[in-house]
Amino acid sequence: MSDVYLQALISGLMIGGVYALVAVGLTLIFGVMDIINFAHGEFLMFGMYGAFFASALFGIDPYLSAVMALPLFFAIGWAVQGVLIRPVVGKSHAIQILLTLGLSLLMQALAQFLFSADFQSLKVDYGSATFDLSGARVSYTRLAAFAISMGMCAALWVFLQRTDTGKALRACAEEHEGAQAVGIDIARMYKIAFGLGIACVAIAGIVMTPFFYVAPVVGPKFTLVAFVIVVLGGLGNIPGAVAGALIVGVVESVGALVMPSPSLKDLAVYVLFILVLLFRPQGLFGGKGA
Amino acid sequence: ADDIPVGILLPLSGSVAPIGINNRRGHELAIEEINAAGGIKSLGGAKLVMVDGDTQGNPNVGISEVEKLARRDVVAIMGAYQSGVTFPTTQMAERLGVPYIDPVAIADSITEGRGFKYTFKVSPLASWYARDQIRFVVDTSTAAGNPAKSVVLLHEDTLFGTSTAEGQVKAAKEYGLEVLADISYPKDTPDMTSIIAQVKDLNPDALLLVSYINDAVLITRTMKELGVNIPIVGTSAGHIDPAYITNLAKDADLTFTVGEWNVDIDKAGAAEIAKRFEEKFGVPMNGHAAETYMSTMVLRDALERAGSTDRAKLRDALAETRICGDDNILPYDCIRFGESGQSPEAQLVVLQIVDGVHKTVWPPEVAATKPVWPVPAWDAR
Amino acid sequence: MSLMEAKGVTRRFGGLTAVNAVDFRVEQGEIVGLIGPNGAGKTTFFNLISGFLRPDEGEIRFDGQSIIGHKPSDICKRGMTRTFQIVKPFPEMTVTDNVMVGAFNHHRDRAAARAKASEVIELVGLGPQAAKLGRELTVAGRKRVELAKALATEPKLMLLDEVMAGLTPSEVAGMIEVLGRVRAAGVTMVIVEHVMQVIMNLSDRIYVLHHGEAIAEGAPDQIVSDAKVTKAYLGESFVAEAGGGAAS
Amino acid sequence: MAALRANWFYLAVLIGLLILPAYAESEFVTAVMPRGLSGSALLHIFVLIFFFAFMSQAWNIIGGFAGQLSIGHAAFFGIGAYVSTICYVHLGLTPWLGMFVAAVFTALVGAGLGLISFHYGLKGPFFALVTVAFAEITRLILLHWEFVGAANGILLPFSPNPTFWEFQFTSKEPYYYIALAMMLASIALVAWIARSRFGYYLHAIRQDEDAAEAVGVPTKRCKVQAIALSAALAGLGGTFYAQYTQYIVPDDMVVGRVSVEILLGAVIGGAGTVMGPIVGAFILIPVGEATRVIFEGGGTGTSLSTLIAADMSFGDKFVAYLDYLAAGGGGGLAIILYGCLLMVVVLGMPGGVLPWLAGLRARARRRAEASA
Amino acid sequence: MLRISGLRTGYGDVPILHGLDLEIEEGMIGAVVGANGAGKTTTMRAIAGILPAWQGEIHVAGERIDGLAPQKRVEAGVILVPEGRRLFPSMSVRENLELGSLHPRARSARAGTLEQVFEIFPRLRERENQRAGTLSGGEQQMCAIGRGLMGLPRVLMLDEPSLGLAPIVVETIFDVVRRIRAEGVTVLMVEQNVRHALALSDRAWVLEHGRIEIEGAGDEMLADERVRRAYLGM
Ligand SMILES: Nc1ncnc2c1ncn2[C@@H]1O[C@H](COP(=O)(O)OP(=O)(O)OP(=O)(O)O)[C@@H](O)[C@H]1O
Ligand SMILES: Nc1ncnc2c1ncn2[C@@H]1O[C@H](COP(=O)(O)OP(=O)(O)OP(=O)(O)O)[C@@H](O)[C@H]1O
Ligand SMILES: [Mg+2]
Ligand SMILES: [Mg+2]
Repeated sequence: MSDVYLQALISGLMIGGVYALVAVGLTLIFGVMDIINFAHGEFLMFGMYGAFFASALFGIDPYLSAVMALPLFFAIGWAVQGVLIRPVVGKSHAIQILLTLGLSLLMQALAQFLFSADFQSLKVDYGSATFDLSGARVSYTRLAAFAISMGMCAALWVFLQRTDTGKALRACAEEHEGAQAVGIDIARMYKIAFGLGIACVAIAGIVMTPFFYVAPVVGPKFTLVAFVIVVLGGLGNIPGAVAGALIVGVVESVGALVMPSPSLKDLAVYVLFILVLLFRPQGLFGGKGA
Repeated sequence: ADDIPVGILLPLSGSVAPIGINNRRGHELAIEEINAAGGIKSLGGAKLVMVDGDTQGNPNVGISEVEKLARRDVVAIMGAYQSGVTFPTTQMAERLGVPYIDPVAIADSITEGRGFKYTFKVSPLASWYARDQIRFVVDTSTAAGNPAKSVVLLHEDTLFGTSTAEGQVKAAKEYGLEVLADISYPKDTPDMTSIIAQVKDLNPDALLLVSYINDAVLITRTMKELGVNIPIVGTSAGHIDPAYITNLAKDADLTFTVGEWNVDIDKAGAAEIAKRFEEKFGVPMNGHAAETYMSTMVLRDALERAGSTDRAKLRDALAETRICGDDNILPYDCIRFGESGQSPEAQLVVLQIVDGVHKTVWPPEVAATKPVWPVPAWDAR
Repeated sequence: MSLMEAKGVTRRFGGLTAVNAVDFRVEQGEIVGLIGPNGAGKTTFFNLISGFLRPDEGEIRFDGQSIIGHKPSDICKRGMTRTFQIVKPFPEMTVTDNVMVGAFNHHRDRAAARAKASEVIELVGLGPQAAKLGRELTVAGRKRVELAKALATEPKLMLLDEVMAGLTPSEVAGMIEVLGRVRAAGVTMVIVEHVMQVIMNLSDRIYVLHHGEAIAEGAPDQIVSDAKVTKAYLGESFVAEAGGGAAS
Repeated sequence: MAALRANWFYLAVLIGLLILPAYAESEFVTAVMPRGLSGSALLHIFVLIFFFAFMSQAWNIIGGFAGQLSIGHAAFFGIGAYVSTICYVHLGLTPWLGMFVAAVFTALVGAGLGLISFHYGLKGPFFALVTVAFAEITRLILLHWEFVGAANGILLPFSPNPTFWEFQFTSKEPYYYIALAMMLASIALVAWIARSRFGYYLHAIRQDEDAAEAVGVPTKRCKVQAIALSAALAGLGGTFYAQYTQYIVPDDMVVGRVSVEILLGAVIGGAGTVMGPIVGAFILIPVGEATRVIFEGGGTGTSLSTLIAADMSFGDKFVAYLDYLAAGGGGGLAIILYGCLLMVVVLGMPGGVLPWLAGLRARARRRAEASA
Repeated sequence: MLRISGLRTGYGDVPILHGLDLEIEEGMIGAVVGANGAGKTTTMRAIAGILPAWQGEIHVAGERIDGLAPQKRVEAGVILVPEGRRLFPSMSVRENLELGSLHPRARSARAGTLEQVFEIFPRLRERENQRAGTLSGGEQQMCAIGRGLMGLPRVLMLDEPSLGLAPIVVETIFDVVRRIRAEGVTVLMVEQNVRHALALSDRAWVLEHGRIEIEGAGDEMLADERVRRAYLGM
């Protein structure tokens, strides 16, 4: 039985790693622009489709797609921000939520129109290869997804802490007029934030394609999980989001074993979420706070 | 003669749209054939035309669409695939007096104990899926010389999953199989590893699944990753979906599933129809499509006999339906309707995927090949 | 009995003791000035007595009863209202509606609240702006709205945190006159202000906070000549030039 | 002046709605309305409009007036439906009374949620996310609770010849008038709130809680009262829905989609205004119906997987793909159109339709003043 | 150094400034005074580019800047220390100051300028790692001015720098303004502390209802009867 728990722990950490990248993208957008992006998961979905078609039509390996996705989805995020999100920055949360929910609906329907509602899987030879880790099976593709996500999170964190652009991004998150007064191009910062956020989530989607299916409806699940993580980790706090993601991954996976029914594993996550919000509104690891 | 509008009520957008769209293909093919063969003769060769209603998988929208279809003078409605949408829409049809044929939705309570006059259910009851699934496991394992003793149930936490699992528990008891665990999982979950690890640990003789396509694919992949060599017995839905095979390629092989029908079934004409289907749509015909196809034929038959598009007369004609033998491509003798509107003879088959093709392996009367049981280990395939 | 009395009130933020064992007392009908360098803890002290922050130590009594742990709205109901240094008008409400929210404190009825609001708006000189939205006002306008909202609650004791900041000297003179009228109507006040013109003109007594501690207390002329206060707060040049200013 | 004209307008609409059922089958309506949208189909659409207007209005109290954004109102709605249905099915209590039991129950649940959240000072997006989690938790509990039918939900007993006390009717008209009455009652209630002290307090809380607290607004108590009232109304709505569709199940009721449908009307029409939710529902539901009428059905039915796997050159595949798109692609066009319209409204009138109109009027007035 | 002619702007479609003219020489201190709502802040925001000008021209050192984006104006050395400070509350004092020097010219001099700012405001050095949002009002004002200096201004605009400051700090601030001028920076400030501001400034303007009503040298204005009555309360 202990093997089962070890397996659950490991697989929880692996999927938690991917959640981390999804959540980091979200916390960046949430933190900088104070926008609740309910369409976040849909960008993940489009990332997955991108990798799927690249592989199915041109035989491009998903890990190569992940590299190409960085500039591509950065540009997409940049454009979407400029056209759709910019007008509601600073408006009421109700409006923002509505806009991004509408966008999410639209992107799902668009994906169905373009790619059909069928579930698709990307097929690679190494898809289900595994190795043994003291009794637990670890798949290479999941490990790769975990490693790539963690690497990107770390890179992003260094970027935000060390570079002027990173600091300017954080400054925008706090005070518009002050940012303008010191000569920060706010519109540009928003585009960068959204572009980076979208690139993160798209890459998270792509590195999952070797072991996860894609369909127009895969997004919302990830959006919700990412919100839980962002709150858990503390708003705008990147290391916090990573830690929160790993916690959620493990709680989900071990929760599936210890709850009366695995279908209640989400219950464990939501209860944890509410408790954190109530008793540590700044998140487990500190952040802008509730 | 005037065209005869027929309402097709299905989820054509949203998360279950792939299945809705596939179900629609059965209706479309049947109507094309009926019209090509001269339409409804007793009505002067009137042609059938499909009027679509998209439920978007939402009961409220479903009701709206029933109203809309009724106002557009459809003689009958066929749908709605999901039990959750079929409940309120059959009720609305009952109030409006529109005959409603349910080709695919299986929940027992659609017909049983409801006393509806206008609802006719071609699909088997949900409980029969479980019954036939368990009978198959017992039969086959016994024939293989090592009778199965235990099963684990793994199903999604929805109406479909839960109600089927209830039947499985009952049937397992009846046929003397021990249920080691009855596990429900959240639909569309991103990771199944810990759940499959648990199944591996329990090590039953068979794993009975109730899943849609995406979860079915993920579960099979995870089983391969974790090296779980337990026979998978699906319950139609995801496991019978052609996409199960396109998504998993070789890894789909040797999966069992209960099904409503299969191309290779020992029924005259079945193969011919399946061929036309595949030519027209580019995908193989599956059980749902066979059911929607046959339901359309049931409607044709009733229209011929009624000789009228009056809904009440059509209802009476439907109640008298008898489509038997080779006229019925479904794996039993006659389609007819009992007091509650349920088709009492409906029966299921069990299929196994062999070299990327679903083969009928049970019951022996209609089987095309013998089942591979037990299944070899993943690394020995 | 004092209208409001604080004893040994202390509040810490992490390692910093923002307010340190302060004893403070206001008598009915007084105007008490509270001054001190930036960061001395004046606003924090207001937050403590108005219920927005809970003291770590100490006792606060208003009208004879302890108010520790009471919510600000409850304290307001009992007759102590405060304004915010960082002004907080309701941005999407007109000035009248802003003030009505305060007036509802003692008037359930809409018409009565409106009447009260108009009266206060006239009093603070916001009449011409009454129909403007909160967000359209300048900083100074917002400060007046702060004052009007507080007055509309019909307080016994009003805590004013820099309501004069950003006014021209002549406007300040106008406001001083307004506060004089308020005092005449029987409202007791504690005022925090860096504009010495106001403090000197209005206060009966002055407390000086420095690093969270009350370093001096007394009548205005005593305070101005207190060496500690000069050093910590006023600066030499102020004393030099204010000698004439305060007299004029 | 403008207000006077608006009142006449609303009165005219009301009279129209009162007499509509009598003319729903008339030749004129049949001729004017597209594709079968007359008679009971038309009444059904109006029932949906009234119902969602009512639900949006319920949401408006906490989400609009008090500015506490709830994206979990489907939970109150679902709980309300379950409570009255259980009273009906297990205790034989008529839904006419059951709906008030439901309202009281949901009010308590709402107050509980409010007490906890507001006690710990949750605001803005954080409160919104808690409501999402609350709705998910509610759904999961209902989904696993055998007594309430778990995933199977509850199928209400169908009576072929229902009596009034069963809250079932064979024709649409009674549902129509009940829904209309509920909507009117909700408008009256909210209009009264808007003019009361409570309404002022809620508006103040929405804009700045500290400032409100400072001038004597008991913010926490007001917010709890607002969410309890809002939840109670949503619970009433749940009963109506259960009786109307005769079937309740967690996966169709307590889901994000429904929570969004509930708040959508208010936000589109103008959150925090009295008529906003009503105007919003009168726009949204018909638009939703219309997009489905315009793009009937799904896509082509051909499978894209086959095309991808086909043995063709990329160019040929691309041409075949264009054909596929031209024939409707994989479906979903109705939702694309609906989503686009939604975004246009949100971007064009970010405060909602009514505030937008008010803004136009104010600008026109200012221009007139300037030129005078 | 700074020349404004015929400036018109406002919020939404409400005009606030109706054709404002103002000119200030290099290395001088200019002061704008006026009643609440006269449009002083609006003027500053228009110069900084936060509010677009509807009409009129703004020239700095002979170059026209009214079409430029705010960040371009910062680069050109036109820097605003806004009313209400507008610091980045959860970032440290140091980070706030660093953010004042984003453009290349200021960036390369960052370390040196930072040292100078700390010298002017020793309090900021003490609080280097404290979150700016928890500073007291006066400390925040110092931080805001410091942040402005970090951008190596040619024209520094101070919107009510003494607002809410203890008299002793007000002294410091005005001392700093003198120092800044001594280094050749042109200063334009809005002050309600009229007496002080006029005494300090080389040139002053009285703004009323979006128009310049009186203009003159600082000490002349102090003596002007109208100014004394309207703004000094005498
Ligand atoms: N929430 C907080 N966290 C940490 N420190 C704080 C907090 N609030 C205030 N402080 C610190 O407490 C001290 C006192 O601040 P306070 O605002 O009371 O000063 P003040 O006397 O009102 O100053 P000013 O005259 O500038 O308004 C300051 O040093 C400030 O930095
Ligand atoms: N964001 C805004 N929207 C609409 N109107 C505004 C806005 N900001 C300021 N105003 C209006 O513009 C006018 C001028 O404001 P401004 O801030 O320039 O005044 P000011 O001279 O700086 O006054 P103060 O001394 O009070 O700071 C005022 O009437 C004010 O109501
Ligand atoms: Mg203060
Ligand atoms: Mg100003």
